[in-house]
Amino acid sequence: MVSIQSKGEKATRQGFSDALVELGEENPNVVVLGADVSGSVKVDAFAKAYPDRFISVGVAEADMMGVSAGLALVGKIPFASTYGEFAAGRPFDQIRQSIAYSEMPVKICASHCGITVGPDGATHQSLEDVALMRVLPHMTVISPCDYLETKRAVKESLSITKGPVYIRFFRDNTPMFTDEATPFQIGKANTLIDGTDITIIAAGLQVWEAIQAAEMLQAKKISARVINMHTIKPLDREVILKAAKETGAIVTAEDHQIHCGLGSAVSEYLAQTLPTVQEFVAVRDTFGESGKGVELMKKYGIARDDIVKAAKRALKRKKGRRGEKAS
Amino acid sequence: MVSIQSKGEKATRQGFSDALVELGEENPNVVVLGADVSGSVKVDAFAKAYPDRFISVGVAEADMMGVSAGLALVGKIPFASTYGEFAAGRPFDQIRQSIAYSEMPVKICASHCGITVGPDGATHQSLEDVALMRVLPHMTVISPCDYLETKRAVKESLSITKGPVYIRFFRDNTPMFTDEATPFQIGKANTLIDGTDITIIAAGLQVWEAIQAAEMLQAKKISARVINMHTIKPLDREVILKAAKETGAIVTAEDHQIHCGLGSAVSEYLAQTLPTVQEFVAVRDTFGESGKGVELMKKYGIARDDIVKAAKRALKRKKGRRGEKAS
Amino acid sequence: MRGTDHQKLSIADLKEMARQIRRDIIKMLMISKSGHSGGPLGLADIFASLYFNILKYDPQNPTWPGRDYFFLSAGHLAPVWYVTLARAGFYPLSEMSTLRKINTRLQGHPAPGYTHGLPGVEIASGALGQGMSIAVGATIGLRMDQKPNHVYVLHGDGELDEGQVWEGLMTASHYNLDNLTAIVDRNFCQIDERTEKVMKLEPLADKWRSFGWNVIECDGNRIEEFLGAMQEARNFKGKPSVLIARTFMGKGVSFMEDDYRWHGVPPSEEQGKQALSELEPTKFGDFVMFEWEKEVPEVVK
Amino acid sequence: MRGTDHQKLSIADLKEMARQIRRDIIKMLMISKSGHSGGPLGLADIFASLYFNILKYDPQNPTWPGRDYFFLSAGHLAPVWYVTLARAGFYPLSEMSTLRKINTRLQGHPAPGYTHGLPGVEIASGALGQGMSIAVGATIGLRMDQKPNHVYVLHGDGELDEGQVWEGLMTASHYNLDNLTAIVDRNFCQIDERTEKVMKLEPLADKWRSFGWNVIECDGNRIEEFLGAMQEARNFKGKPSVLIARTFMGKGVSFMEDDYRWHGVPPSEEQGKQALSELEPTKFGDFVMFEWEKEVPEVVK
Ligand SMILES: Cc1ncc(C[n+]2csc(CCOP(=O)(O)OP(=O)(O)O)c2C)c(N)n1
Ligand SMILES: Cc1ncc(C[n+]2csc(CCOP(=O)(O)OP(=O)(O)O)c2C)c(N)n1
Ligand SMILES: [Mg+2]
Ligand SMILES: [Mg+2]
Repeated sequence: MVSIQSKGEKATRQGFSDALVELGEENPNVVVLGADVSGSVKVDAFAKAYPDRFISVGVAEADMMGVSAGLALVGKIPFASTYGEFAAGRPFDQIRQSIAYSEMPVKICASHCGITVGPDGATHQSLEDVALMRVLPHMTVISPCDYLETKRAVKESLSITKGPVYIRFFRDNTPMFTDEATPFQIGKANTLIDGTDITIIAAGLQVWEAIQAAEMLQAKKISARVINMHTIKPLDREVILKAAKETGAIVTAEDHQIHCGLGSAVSEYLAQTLPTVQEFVAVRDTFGESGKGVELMKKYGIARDDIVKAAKRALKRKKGRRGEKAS
Repeated sequence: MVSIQSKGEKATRQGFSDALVELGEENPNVVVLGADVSGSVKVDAFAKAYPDRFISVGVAEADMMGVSAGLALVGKIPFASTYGEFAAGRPFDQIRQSIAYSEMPVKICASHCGITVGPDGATHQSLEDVALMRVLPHMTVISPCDYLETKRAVKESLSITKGPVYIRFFRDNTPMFTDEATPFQIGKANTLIDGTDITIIAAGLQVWEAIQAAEMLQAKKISARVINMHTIKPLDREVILKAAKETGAIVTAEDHQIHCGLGSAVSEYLAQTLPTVQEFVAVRDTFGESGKGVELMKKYGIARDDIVKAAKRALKRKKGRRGEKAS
Repeated sequence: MRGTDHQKLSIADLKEMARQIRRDIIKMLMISKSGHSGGPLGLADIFASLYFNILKYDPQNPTWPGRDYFFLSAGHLAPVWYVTLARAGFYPLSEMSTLRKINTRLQGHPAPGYTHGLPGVEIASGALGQGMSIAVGATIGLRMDQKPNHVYVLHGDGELDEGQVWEGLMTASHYNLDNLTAIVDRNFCQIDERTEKVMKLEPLADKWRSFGWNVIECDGNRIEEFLGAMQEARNFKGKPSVLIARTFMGKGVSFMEDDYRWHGVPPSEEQGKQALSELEPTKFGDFVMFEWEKEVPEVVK
Repeated sequence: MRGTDHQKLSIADLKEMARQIRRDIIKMLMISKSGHSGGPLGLADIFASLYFNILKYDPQNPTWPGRDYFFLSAGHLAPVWYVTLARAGFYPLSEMSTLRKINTRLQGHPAPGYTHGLPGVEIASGALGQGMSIAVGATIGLRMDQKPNHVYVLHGDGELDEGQVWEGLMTASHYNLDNLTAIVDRNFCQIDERTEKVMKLEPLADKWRSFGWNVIECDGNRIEEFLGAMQEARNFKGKPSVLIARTFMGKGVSFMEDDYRWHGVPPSEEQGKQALSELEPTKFGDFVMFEWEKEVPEVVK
């Protein structure tokens, strides 16, 4: 197993910020909308560089989505930014009608997602946003794994010229382990580690946890494949089916509710193709609370140890299924 | 197979309406909120009978949810009513924080759900609401199958004194096939038809379609079990596991997007217990359009014929899996 | 080509056109047997004015970059818009009979262009309260490119209960969007009851003024007055303008007038006949003749 | 027992208490190293007035049916509320040092009672804009039962950008809820910049008036004036009242005053020391003494 190294730490939201500044330079139609959290979500750099293309709408996320739709309609490429909870849940119906149904190429940029946002507590811990965005037709949902991948996802999102994109990222500094050589293509998952006993499919910050878990499993002679499912919609079905066939057991890992997220997407698909033993590492249908990101990952069961435990459960269940073949 | 008969037709929303009037009589703390669609969702009967306990909030669904939370806080039992799209999606963040996280016993009553609402078209066809409500902790989600079951669900919802309930119903007149003798308990699914080859798990209007499909399958010597999964959250896991074990193949049927709905809930659960062949009858990740309910059910693939076809696909896949045992 | 120029009608013809639009609405709804009568009938004068005097557009090239942008925020008012678009040449008159039927471009609420969309419809509406924000976004975007296009958005009065409208109003004022004109269909009716009973809106003009708008009150059923108010709005600089246009729900049909119960129902066959008998035929001609209209009365034979 | 009666402080003591609240906020945030300084400091005078003069409550019985209801709509202002609740006896002073730590009842934003909830907190807040609707619902419910309890809701000014607030305002006026008093923390600051730059709110009093409210403008950092305005609000009948209370973000700490950049950050150790040196100790005593406070300066030894 090739070991994957972190080359320092940076926040995924910084990747968003840096991408925006580059895009601003490259494309005069790129505009950015802020709902009074510009420093936190780091669109302040764009606002400073291109003040005429930054639009403050105040604390009014519903309005922001409508304004974005109007901008897209007249040829602008709007990036609407705020915290995850207020990017997906607060303006859901506006996203649905004015953006998704109307196929407006709006980029919905959601920072501070997941329970790992920490001390702000439950009201600010967006654990339902993947569900909300995934259920919408015409929506692309991307959850990049580190600084660079976020940057690339944001830049790559320009290639989607019809219909919206939802990009989910996080507040804290986290390990940087992808580089320019790492493939990145929307809708195409990356297999980071090859493995034969079990597959861990992860998104966002959970990818790094999955890598660590795979190393811990390796120490116990368990060969775990690790897939970075950065695009949650459309799902890379091929890579999932292959993993299910070749390893026969799946663990999914995400900083999201256990229902309707990445794990759910994988189980929906496999039920329709190749029903496979799967364990879910996710927040177990409960609201979060204040605390440090790492403390909460442990308390709410989405840390690397939980992935390891889930893998063991899955392996045990896999052994229990005798002689199954693909249907 | 016992054949299940329809005893005439009535709208599920009428069941809601009739239950409210009875509840108003029985419990002086029951209050009803309307967001300017009172006639359509049939809370006008309650408003007429108990004008002092009917609160019009105008076309302001976010406000309605907050007002409901405040009423619940001072001891009232609020039923907040509007169309599904505006009951779940429009005020999502308000439901999340002021109601679900705050565990307020608000009854969220969503009429005109699903694609079968018909001529109003996509903006009014709530196909994402089960996803939105199911992903919220502390939420109970009920989708009754006919007039009487809706009435009973609404009345029974009073038994939930902590946390909200979401009740989903429909506009059109539909067959009445349950009676007072039919068991109804929140969280406890009803097996309407026993069967050994395959299980159809349905909710809402799809239950009647499932019954018809089972009869069509019966004619082809296929024994289909039919389960009315009126409570989508919490899910009756026992009955699902039993069906998976005994029939080895599942079809789920719902008037909802294919993602994150009832089918998704079933696949999530089975992936974690007994991975089982499953086919989804649901709207296939697209927005709806205007048309008659029955026309749309056909065009969007959620009619009885589609259930029959799905059952055949599932059976074929089941045969393809050799010698599998429960894990 | 600028549609407006070749379509501009005289005041007399605008009135005739408004009546034709009302006839079309009635016939359309008699065929669809589903849809909204009251609001659309009340808006016939405004839509005739908009499409045959005010707006710049090219029906042959609906996305002509020089066009004015018109957003119907209250999507349930679609019938009056659809009828007007047909009369303005955006699509064939005969297609009006497909309202709300499966596969139609005349969706129950306006659909975006890419699927069932109708030429002239810019974006979806139907879930109330979203149009102002969209109009604000379009106006800001056009201004960024120094484009002179004017943006119009039409709201129902009941629709103003939605908080998002007030968010949009604030933003429009914050950016001094004087290229934006809003119209409020002030018919004092919404679904459940009269507006002041469902949710008090008065003093409505004060509300808009306090949100930074230039407010013009006018009679939305008097074409000359409406056109004048529109002119005033377009001339006003430094602030967005709103026309609070007093209209009557169901205007033109005696038994519907000013009655909120006509918000969302189509006329029955009998009611439709009665309505048509009250709305004299015009020189523009109906888009469809019903069987019973062709019958020559017994006595004449 | 009615908490208010035994807790009512003299004006001089209210001022002393406000200063203590400010000291507590600083210390609390120095410990948590996360949370909001600016808004909470600006509100110390208002919270001292509310909990030691105005509100009826019983700290031993937080759900006492006779209590006034207080809703903090802008949940990020929690530190000033938490500190005041401790000072009013709702929970132990020492617990203030648990702000934002795992398993605490002092959640980053107010949590409902059933899990991490603090006595005195009625419902969750944090996602802005939701408190007015809740207050309206509670007021309507209380009125249905002919209960005299008064309902208070506090909003940030930036928070007023949210459309839901205006929906709630309309509803409050529609039902003439004169048992409801709103307070707007008018500090002209929000996260990104000063309010009028982020999203223009002026003429703010006109906005509320046009939405049917009785508007009272006052200085929220002058306790006598605030108490008088509150009295006026409670005496006013037929309409809900709002106090637009001018405050200064960071009030009491020279380097924070009126600076929006202090919206959401805690003071560093150095800044905290400086702040405490500007806020003289009070007779109520601090809830914690830091090590460095116990050190006797060299020279004195
Ligand atoms: C968000 C939302 N809530 C509710 C509805 C249902 N609805 C359609 S029209 C309408 C009344 C609107 O009143 P108004 O704008 O005055 O229109 P009018 O009745 O005058 O035609 C309502 C509540 C909707 N379409 N969207
Ligand atoms: C719905 C929502 N959107 C955004 C935020 C992030 N947020 C927290 S406080 C704040 C600024 C509020 O300004 P104001 O109410 O004036 O509070 P002050 O800065 O004066 O403390 C924002 C945007 C939030 N908490 N909720
Ligand atoms: Mg109206
Ligand atoms: Mg402020």
